[in-house]
Amino acid sequence: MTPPRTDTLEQALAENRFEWWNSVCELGRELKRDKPGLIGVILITSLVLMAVFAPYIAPHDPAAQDLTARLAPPVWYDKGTWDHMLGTDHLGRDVLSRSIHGARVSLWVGAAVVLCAGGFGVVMGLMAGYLGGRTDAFIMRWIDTQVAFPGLLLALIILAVIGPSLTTVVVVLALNGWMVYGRMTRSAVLSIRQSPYVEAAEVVGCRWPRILFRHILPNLTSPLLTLGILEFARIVLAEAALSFLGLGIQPPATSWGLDVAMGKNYMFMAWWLVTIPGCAIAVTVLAINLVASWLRLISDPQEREKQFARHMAKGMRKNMQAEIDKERQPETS
Amino acid sequence: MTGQTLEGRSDLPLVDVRNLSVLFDAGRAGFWGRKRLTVHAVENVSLDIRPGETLGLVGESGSGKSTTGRAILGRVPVSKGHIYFQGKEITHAGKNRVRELSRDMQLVFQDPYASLNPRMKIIDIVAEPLRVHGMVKDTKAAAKEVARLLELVGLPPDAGARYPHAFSGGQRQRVGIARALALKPRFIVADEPVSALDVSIRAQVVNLMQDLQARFGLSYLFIAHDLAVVRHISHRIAIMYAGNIVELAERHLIYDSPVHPYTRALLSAVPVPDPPVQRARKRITCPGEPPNPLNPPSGCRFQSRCPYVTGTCREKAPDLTRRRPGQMAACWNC
Amino acid sequence: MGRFIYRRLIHGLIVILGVTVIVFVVTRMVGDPVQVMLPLESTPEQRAAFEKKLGLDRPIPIQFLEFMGNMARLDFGDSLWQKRPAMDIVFEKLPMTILLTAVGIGFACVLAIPLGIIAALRPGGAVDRVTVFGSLLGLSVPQFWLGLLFIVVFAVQFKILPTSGAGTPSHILLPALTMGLPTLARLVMLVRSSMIDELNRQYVKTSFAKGLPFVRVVGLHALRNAGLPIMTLVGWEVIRSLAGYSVVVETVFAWPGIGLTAIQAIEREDLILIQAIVFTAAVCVVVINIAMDFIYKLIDPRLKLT
Amino acid sequence: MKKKGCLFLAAVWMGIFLTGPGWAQTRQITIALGSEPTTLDPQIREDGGERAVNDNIYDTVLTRTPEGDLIPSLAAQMPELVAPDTWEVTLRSGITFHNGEPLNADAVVYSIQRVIDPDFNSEQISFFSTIKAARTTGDLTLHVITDGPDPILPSRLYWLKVVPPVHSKDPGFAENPVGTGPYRFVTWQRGQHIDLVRNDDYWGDAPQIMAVRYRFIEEPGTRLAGLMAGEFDLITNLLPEFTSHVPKSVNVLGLEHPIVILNANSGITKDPQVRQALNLAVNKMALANGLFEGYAQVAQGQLLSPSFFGYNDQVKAYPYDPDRAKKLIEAAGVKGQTIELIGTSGRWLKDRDLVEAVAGYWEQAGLKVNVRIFEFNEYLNRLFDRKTRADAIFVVSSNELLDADKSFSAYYKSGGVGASNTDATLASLIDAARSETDEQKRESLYHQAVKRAYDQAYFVWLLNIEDIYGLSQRLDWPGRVDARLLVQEMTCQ
Amino acid sequence: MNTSPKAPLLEVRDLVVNFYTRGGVVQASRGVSFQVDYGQTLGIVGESGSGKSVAVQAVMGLIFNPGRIEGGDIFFKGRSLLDPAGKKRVRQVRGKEIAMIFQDPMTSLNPVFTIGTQITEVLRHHLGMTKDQARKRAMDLLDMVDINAPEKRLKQYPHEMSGGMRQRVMIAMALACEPQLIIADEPTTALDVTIQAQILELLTDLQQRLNVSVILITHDLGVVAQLCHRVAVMYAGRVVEVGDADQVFAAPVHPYTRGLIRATPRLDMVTERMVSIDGVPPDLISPPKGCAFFPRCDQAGKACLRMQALIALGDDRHVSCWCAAKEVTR
Repeated sequence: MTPPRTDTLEQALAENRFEWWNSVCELGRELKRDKPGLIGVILITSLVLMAVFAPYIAPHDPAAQDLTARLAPPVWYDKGTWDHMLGTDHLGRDVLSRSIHGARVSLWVGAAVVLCAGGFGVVMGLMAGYLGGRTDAFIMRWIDTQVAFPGLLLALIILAVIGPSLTTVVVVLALNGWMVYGRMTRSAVLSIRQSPYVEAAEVVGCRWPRILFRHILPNLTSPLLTLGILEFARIVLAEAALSFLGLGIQPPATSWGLDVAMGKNYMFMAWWLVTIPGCAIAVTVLAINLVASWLRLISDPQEREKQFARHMAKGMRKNMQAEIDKERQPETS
Repeated sequence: MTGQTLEGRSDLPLVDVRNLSVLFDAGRAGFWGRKRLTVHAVENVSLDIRPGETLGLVGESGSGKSTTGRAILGRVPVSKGHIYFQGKEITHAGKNRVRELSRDMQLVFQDPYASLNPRMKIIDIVAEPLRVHGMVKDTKAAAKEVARLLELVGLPPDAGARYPHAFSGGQRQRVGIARALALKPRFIVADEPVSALDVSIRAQVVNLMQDLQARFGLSYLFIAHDLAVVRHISHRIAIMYAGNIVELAERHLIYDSPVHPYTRALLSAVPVPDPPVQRARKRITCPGEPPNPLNPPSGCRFQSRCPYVTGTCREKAPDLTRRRPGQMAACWNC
Repeated sequence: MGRFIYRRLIHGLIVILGVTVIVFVVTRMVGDPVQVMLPLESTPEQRAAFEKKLGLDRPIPIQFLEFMGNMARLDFGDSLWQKRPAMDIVFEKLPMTILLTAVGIGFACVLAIPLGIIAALRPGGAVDRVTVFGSLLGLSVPQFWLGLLFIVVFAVQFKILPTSGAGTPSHILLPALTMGLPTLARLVMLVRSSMIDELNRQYVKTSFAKGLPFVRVVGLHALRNAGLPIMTLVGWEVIRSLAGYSVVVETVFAWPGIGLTAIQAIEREDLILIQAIVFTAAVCVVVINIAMDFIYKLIDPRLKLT
Repeated sequence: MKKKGCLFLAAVWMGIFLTGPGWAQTRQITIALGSEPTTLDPQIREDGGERAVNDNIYDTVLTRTPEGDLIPSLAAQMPELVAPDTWEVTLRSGITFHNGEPLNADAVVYSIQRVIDPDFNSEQISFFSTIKAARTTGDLTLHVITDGPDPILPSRLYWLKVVPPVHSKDPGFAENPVGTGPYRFVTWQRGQHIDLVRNDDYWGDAPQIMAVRYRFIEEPGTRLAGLMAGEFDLITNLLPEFTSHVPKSVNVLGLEHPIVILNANSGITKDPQVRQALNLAVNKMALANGLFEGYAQVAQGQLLSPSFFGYNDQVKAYPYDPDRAKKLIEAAGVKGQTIELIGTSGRWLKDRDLVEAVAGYWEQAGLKVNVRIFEFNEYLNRLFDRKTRADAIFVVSSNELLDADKSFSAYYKSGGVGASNTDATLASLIDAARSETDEQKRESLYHQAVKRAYDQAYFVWLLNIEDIYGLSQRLDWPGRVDARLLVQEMTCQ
Repeated sequence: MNTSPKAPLLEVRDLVVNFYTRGGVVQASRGVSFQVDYGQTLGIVGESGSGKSVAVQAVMGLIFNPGRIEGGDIFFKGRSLLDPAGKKRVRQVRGKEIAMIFQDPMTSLNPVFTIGTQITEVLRHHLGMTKDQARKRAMDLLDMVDINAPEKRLKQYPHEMSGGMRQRVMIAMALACEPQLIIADEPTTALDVTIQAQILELLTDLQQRLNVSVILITHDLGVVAQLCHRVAVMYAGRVVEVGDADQVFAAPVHPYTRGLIRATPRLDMVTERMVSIDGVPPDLISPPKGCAFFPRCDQAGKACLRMQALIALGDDRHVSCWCAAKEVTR
C-alpha cells in the first residue's frame, strides 16, 4: 500500500474519499475470479429483474385458461407452438408465463420472510446480547423453547387452520425462523462486546446506542448478510414445499411449488409441468447458495487467503511453464 | 477525608485505593448446582498514585492486576473497599459519573491489533472521545485536533485517513495512546501496553509515554508482567500475587533489596541476556503454581510455594506493612 | 449434572406444554371439525349431536382443563377420523418415520463423513470443488421434486424399485434417498468446513510433529474434534425430520409415517389426532435434545453439563 | 473377513431388489385405493376405503347388477311390503360366515339392530334412518319395520352388510372382519396393505381371482405411477387425460353430479329469467368433451342419472344458446351486474376448473362474475350458511342410494342443506314422494319435481361424471354403475 | 544407520520458504542456513516475522498450504529430508528422532483425548509398544518431567491442567522416543515468569542428562543466555549472525544483534531510558534489496544495498554484514 503523498489530514481525507469505489472494484475483480459466484450473481440479478418486470416479459397472463389448448407440449415437440414456448398446463395456461410470475412469489416470500424474521431476530439478539441479565435470560429461554418446537408441524397446522395465503405463509415462516438470527446476533454481540475496541469505546465515554450502531452492528453485517442469504434459499424451498402440500400459496396466485403439485398428476404425459417449475426452484436456490458461499468466502479472511494462495500457485505454475517455453525457443531457433 | 497521606508525603494522591476487593460470580458447581462459585480476583488491595507519578503494577497472569486497573476506571463492580480520585470517592460511580470521569481517566490497551475497530479510520478512532463528549462539532475541527494528537504521538498527520490494518503494532499502539490523550486526562491506566510488541519497538512506546508524562504531568498505572520494562518507567512498583499486593516500594528498593520471597523469586526468574552473568546468578526456585482463584487458601496466598512457610502463614493472611521508608510488604517472615 | 438434567427436564416440559397449548388454542379457535367430519347432506340436528359427542359445545376453558387432564394421562381420546385412540395411531406410525429417518440420515452420514474429509484435505482442489458444487446442488433441489424424479426414473422407467408404500426393504430405498440427500449435502458442507478448521489447529501440527500417520491424525484427532458440530447437525436433522419435515417425502412416496398422518389429520380436521401427533413430536424433540447433550459430553470432555 | 462382509452386503442388496414388486403372480391382483380404511368393521364408518375392501368380504341383503338394478343377494327374493310400514325379507338357505357361524334371520336382525343403535353411533345411519326395528319371523324370514311408509327400503337394504352375531362382539372384530362374501380376510398391515384370499366355500359363483391385495395411495400421481410401473392392477379415479397412457381403462357413468346452486330468494338470481339464462350460457358439451375429455355426460336438467329412480327422461338439458342467454340477461335488466360464484379447490375432480369455466361462460353472457375459491372448511361455512346465501355455489352431489330422495331432500327441498329456494310446491312434492309406497305414483311425483325445478332453473345442471379406472394389461373388469370394486366380477390372465 | 562422522546432526542450507497470500508472496525464509551438532543447544533468536519458526517447521515437514519450500536443503545426519526419499524419511524421523515442542501448550494438545492417550500413541506408533508397556513408559516420562501422581494425570484431559503442566506434558511427549534432536519453538512465551523459570530449568537439566541436541527458538535473549551453547540471530528471513553464545553476547558484530541486546531491558543494570531500534521491521512481501536491516542501520553504506552472504569471522562465527566484513578485513 502506498501512503498518500499529502501533508495534512484533511487533504488525505479528501483524497481517500472515493476509497469505497476501490473496494467495490476489488469485489468485482474477486467475483470475476470465482466463476460459480459470478454465475450465481448473474442468475440472481436476472431472476430479480424477471420477477420485477414479469408482466412485461411474460407472453401471456399466467391465469388465462384455454381449455382447447390444454397440455400443449413445448415448442420443440411436433405439436408445440411458439405461442406457448414451454407448453401449457392442464387448464391451458402458459407454462412460461406462469414460471416467470412464479419467481415473483418465491422471491417476494423469501425477501419478506428474511426481512421480518431477520429484523425481529436481530433486534432480539441485540437486546439479549447487549442488555444481558434478565432480558438475555428471558430471550434465550424463549429462543430455546421455540427451537425445540416441532416447527413445521405447527406451521402446517396454523396454515391449515387460519387458511393459507401469501401473508400467512410469510408470517408463519418468519415466526418459525427468527431464532437463528437471534442466536447469531447475540453470540456475535457477546463476542464483539468482549473485544478491546468496544471496551475502548466504552472507556472514552460512548453511550450504548453509539457502541451498538458504530462498533457492533458494522461488524455484524457480513455474517448477517451471509446468514440472510442462506435463509433466503431455505425459505424459497420451504415456500415451495408448503405450496406443494397445498398449504402455501393458493390459486389463482402462481407459485412454483403449486405448479409442481398441480402438474404432478400429469407428470407421465406432460413432464414439462413438473420439470420446468421444479428446475426454476432448483436454479434459484442454487444461485442463491452460490452467492452465499462466495460471500462467506470473502467475508472469511482466512479462507480468502487460502483461496488466493491456490490461485497464485496455479498462476505460478503457468508462468513457470511459459518461462520454460521461452527458454526453449532460442534453442530450437 | 482523604487528607491523610501514605508514607508521610504531603502531596495529595491523585488516585487512592483502599482495601479494594473484587469478586466475580463464576456459576455453580456440585451435582445439584447448589454451590456458588466465586472468583476472588482482587482482595484487600490498597495503593495510591500521585500526580505525575508512574506506579508499576506487576504480577503474573491471573494475579488481578488488570482487574485492579479496571476497577479504578469503574469498569468492574467493586465488592469491598473504596476508590478515591482527586479526593472524591468514585467507588460505586453511576454510569454518568463514569462517563464524566472518562475525561480524566483513560485506558491504553495491551493488544494494539484488537483495540482499534478495523472498520473505522484512524481519524474516527482518535476523534471518537472528542465527539462523544461534544468537544468537536464538525469533521474539520476533528481533523485539526486529530492531526495535533497524531503529531504528539509521532505519527504523520495523513495517517488519520487510513484504516488500522495499514499500520504496524508499534504504530497502532501510538494511535491507542493518541485516543487516550484526546480528552486530556490526568491519569492513564496502561494495561500491558508493550507486552505484545517486539523488543526493538517496545522502547519507542515506553519512551513516548515517558515524554508525554513529562510534558503533561500525567499519572500512570503501568500494568505489566515484565519486571524489566517496568523498571524503566515506574517511580514505585507494586507486586501482585493471587489477588493481593505482596510488596509495594520505591523502584530501586524493589530491585536492589526486595523483601517478599515472591518478589525475590520473580526477580530471579527473569533471565539476564548475558550468558556468564546468567549462569552465575543465584536462582531462587519457586515450585508449583499459583492457587486456584476459585478456592484460594486461607492465610497467605503464597504459602504453597514459599520456601519460608510457617504455621502462621497457613492461618492468617499478612497485611501490607512498612519495612523501611518507601517499602511495604505483606509477609510474616521477612 | 443433576441440576442440568433437572433444568432440561423442566425446559422440556415447558416446550411440550407450550406446543400442545398452542395447538389446542389454534385448532379450537378457528376450526370447526364437525362440518368437515360429517357428510355434506347431514342435518343440523346430526351436526349438533356430533358436536356434543365431541364435547365441542362446552366453553373453551373447560375443554382446556379436561384436555390437560387427559394429556397428563397420555390419553388424547379417540381420533375423530379413525375412531380409535389417537395415541395408538401415533405409536403405529411413529416407528415408520423413525425407520425412514434412521435409514435416510444414516445413509447421509455414511457418505458425508468420508466425502467431507476428502474435500477438506485439499480445499479448492478438483475433488473439493466437485463435492462443494454437488452439495450446493443437493441443497437446492426441492425434495418433493426429487422424489417425483426418482419415482419416474427408478420405478416407472427402469421398474427396479417400487413407487410407493412400505413393506419390503426395497420400499424404503427411494424415500430414504430423497430424505437423505439434502441432509447429505448439508452434512458434507459441514464436515468439510469443520475439518478444514480443525486441520488448521495447532494440535494437528503437534500430531504430525509426533510422527503419527496421516490417517490417524485426520480420521481420529481432527475428526473427533469436528464431531461436535457434526453431531449437532445430525441431531438437528433427526429433529427436523421428526418435527414435520418428513411430511414432504412421506406424501410423495405414500410412506405411512407420522408426517403423512399429520397431513391427513390436518386435512380432516382431526383435532385429537393432531394434538397427539404434535405432542409426540414435541416429546421426541425434547428427548433427542437431551440425548444430544449427553453425546456432546461424550465427544468433548470440556463441556460441563450445567 | 472383509471380503465376506462385502459378499454378505451384496447378497442383502440383491435380496432387497428381488423382493421388490414380488406380489405380481398369477391371479393375484393389487388394487390401489385412495385412502386406507380406518376400520374394517363394515357398519361404523362411511368411508370409501373401508367399503372397497368390505364389499368383497361381506354380502348385503340386496345387491345391484352392474347396470344398477336391484336384485336379491342374501335375500332369496325381493322384499315384500306386508304392511305400509313393514317389509318382509326371506333369506337364502345354507350360507355360513367365514368362521362357520350360520347366516340366518337372527344374523340379519342383529345386523340391523346393531347399525341403528344410537349408542353404536354409526356414520351409515343416514342410509337406515327410517328403520325403526327388525324382528325374526322364522329361521330365514324377518320383518323390517319403518317409521312410516318407506318406499326406498329395498335400496337401503342394499347397504346392509350382514355381520356375524357372535364374532362381531369380539373387540378385535374391526381388525379381523368375517363375512359371507367371496373373499376372506387374511392380514392388515396398517399403513401398508390389506390382503384377501378367495373364499372357496362361497355360496355364489366362484370368483376367478385367487387373492387380492389393497394398497393405499392418496396421491393420484403416485397411484398412476404405480400402475405404470406394474405394481398395481387396478387404480381408482384415473384422470381422463391418462386413459390412453395406461395399459387399459374402464369408464362407467358414476354417481357424481357437479351443479351450481342458484339463489332463488334474493340477488340477481331471484329472477327465473336470469337463472335460465345462466343455464343457457354454459356449454356443457364443451365441458364434458374438453375438460373431461369425453369422460362425462351432460346432465339432463336434473340431479339424477338415467339409472336413478325418479329420472325424468322427458326433461333435457338446457341447450347452449349464448345469444338467448344474453338477451334474457338484458331483458332482466341485470347486464353488467356482478354475480358471486363460490367454489372450492381440490375436493372433487376438476372442481376448480369447472368453476372457472362456468364463470367464463357467464361473463360471455354479460355478467361480471366474482369467483371466490375457498379452502374447504370456509367453503362449507358458505354452503351451510342459511341466512345469507351466496348468488351461486358450486357443489358436487353424490347419491349412493340411486334414488331421487337423497339428492332432492338435500338440494331441491326448501330447507335442505344445499337448497337456495323456498318453493313450497316443490317441497310438498318431495315430501309426498318420500312416503308414497306405490312405485309408479312415487316416480310420477319425482317427475313432477324434476320438471318444476327445471322450469324454475333452481340450479345450473352441469355434468354427470364418469368413473374411470386404470387397469393393468392382465386384468379385465367391465366396471359398475355403483362404483363398487367387486373383485368377483374381475378376471385376470 | 550409516552416517558420516563429520556431518552435523542437522544442517539447514539456504532454505527458502515462501507463503502465498493475497497481499503478495511473503518471503518468510530467504536463504536460512544453520547447523546443530550432537549434544548441542542452538538458540535461534529473532523478533516476530523473522522466519525463525518457519525454518524449523520446514525441518519437521510442517509447511502447509499456502507455504512452500522453494529452495535450499535440509540434512539430518547427513541425509537430505527434502529429496524424494527424504520426504518419506521425514515421516519416520519426526516424533522419533526429532521431536518438537510448541509455543502454546493450551492449543497444542488435542482437547478431546486424555494425556495418556496422547503420550502412549507416540510410543505405540514409533516403538510398537503394547498398551501396558506404553502406559508404564508414559508414567516414567511424566515422572521425568516432574509431574507428580502420573497415574492420575494420564487419565486427565488437557483442560484439567495448568499451562505449565501442559508444557511439561508436551516435553514428556517429545522425550517419549528418546529423540536425538528436540526443537522447542518458544516453549515458554505463553507462560508466566516463574513457570518459565521452572520449564527452562527442566529443559537444561534434561538436555544435560540425556545429552540430546536442542534447537531453542525464542525472542527473549535472556532465555538464550540461560540455555544455549550457540546462538543464531535472525532478521527478516535470514540468519544475520551466528556463533558461540558467550561470544555473540559479549561482542555482537551485526548492528541488529547489537541493537537487540541493547534494547533488551536488563534487571541487573540501570538505564534511565530504554533503547530502541528506530523504524519498523521490513515487509517480507517486498524486502529491501541487499541488507534487510539497511533502512534501520546507523552504519549503513552503499555496499549494504548489495546482497550479503554469511562471512566467517572465526571457526564457528558467521555474520552477514558489510561493515563487519570491513572490520574483519581491516
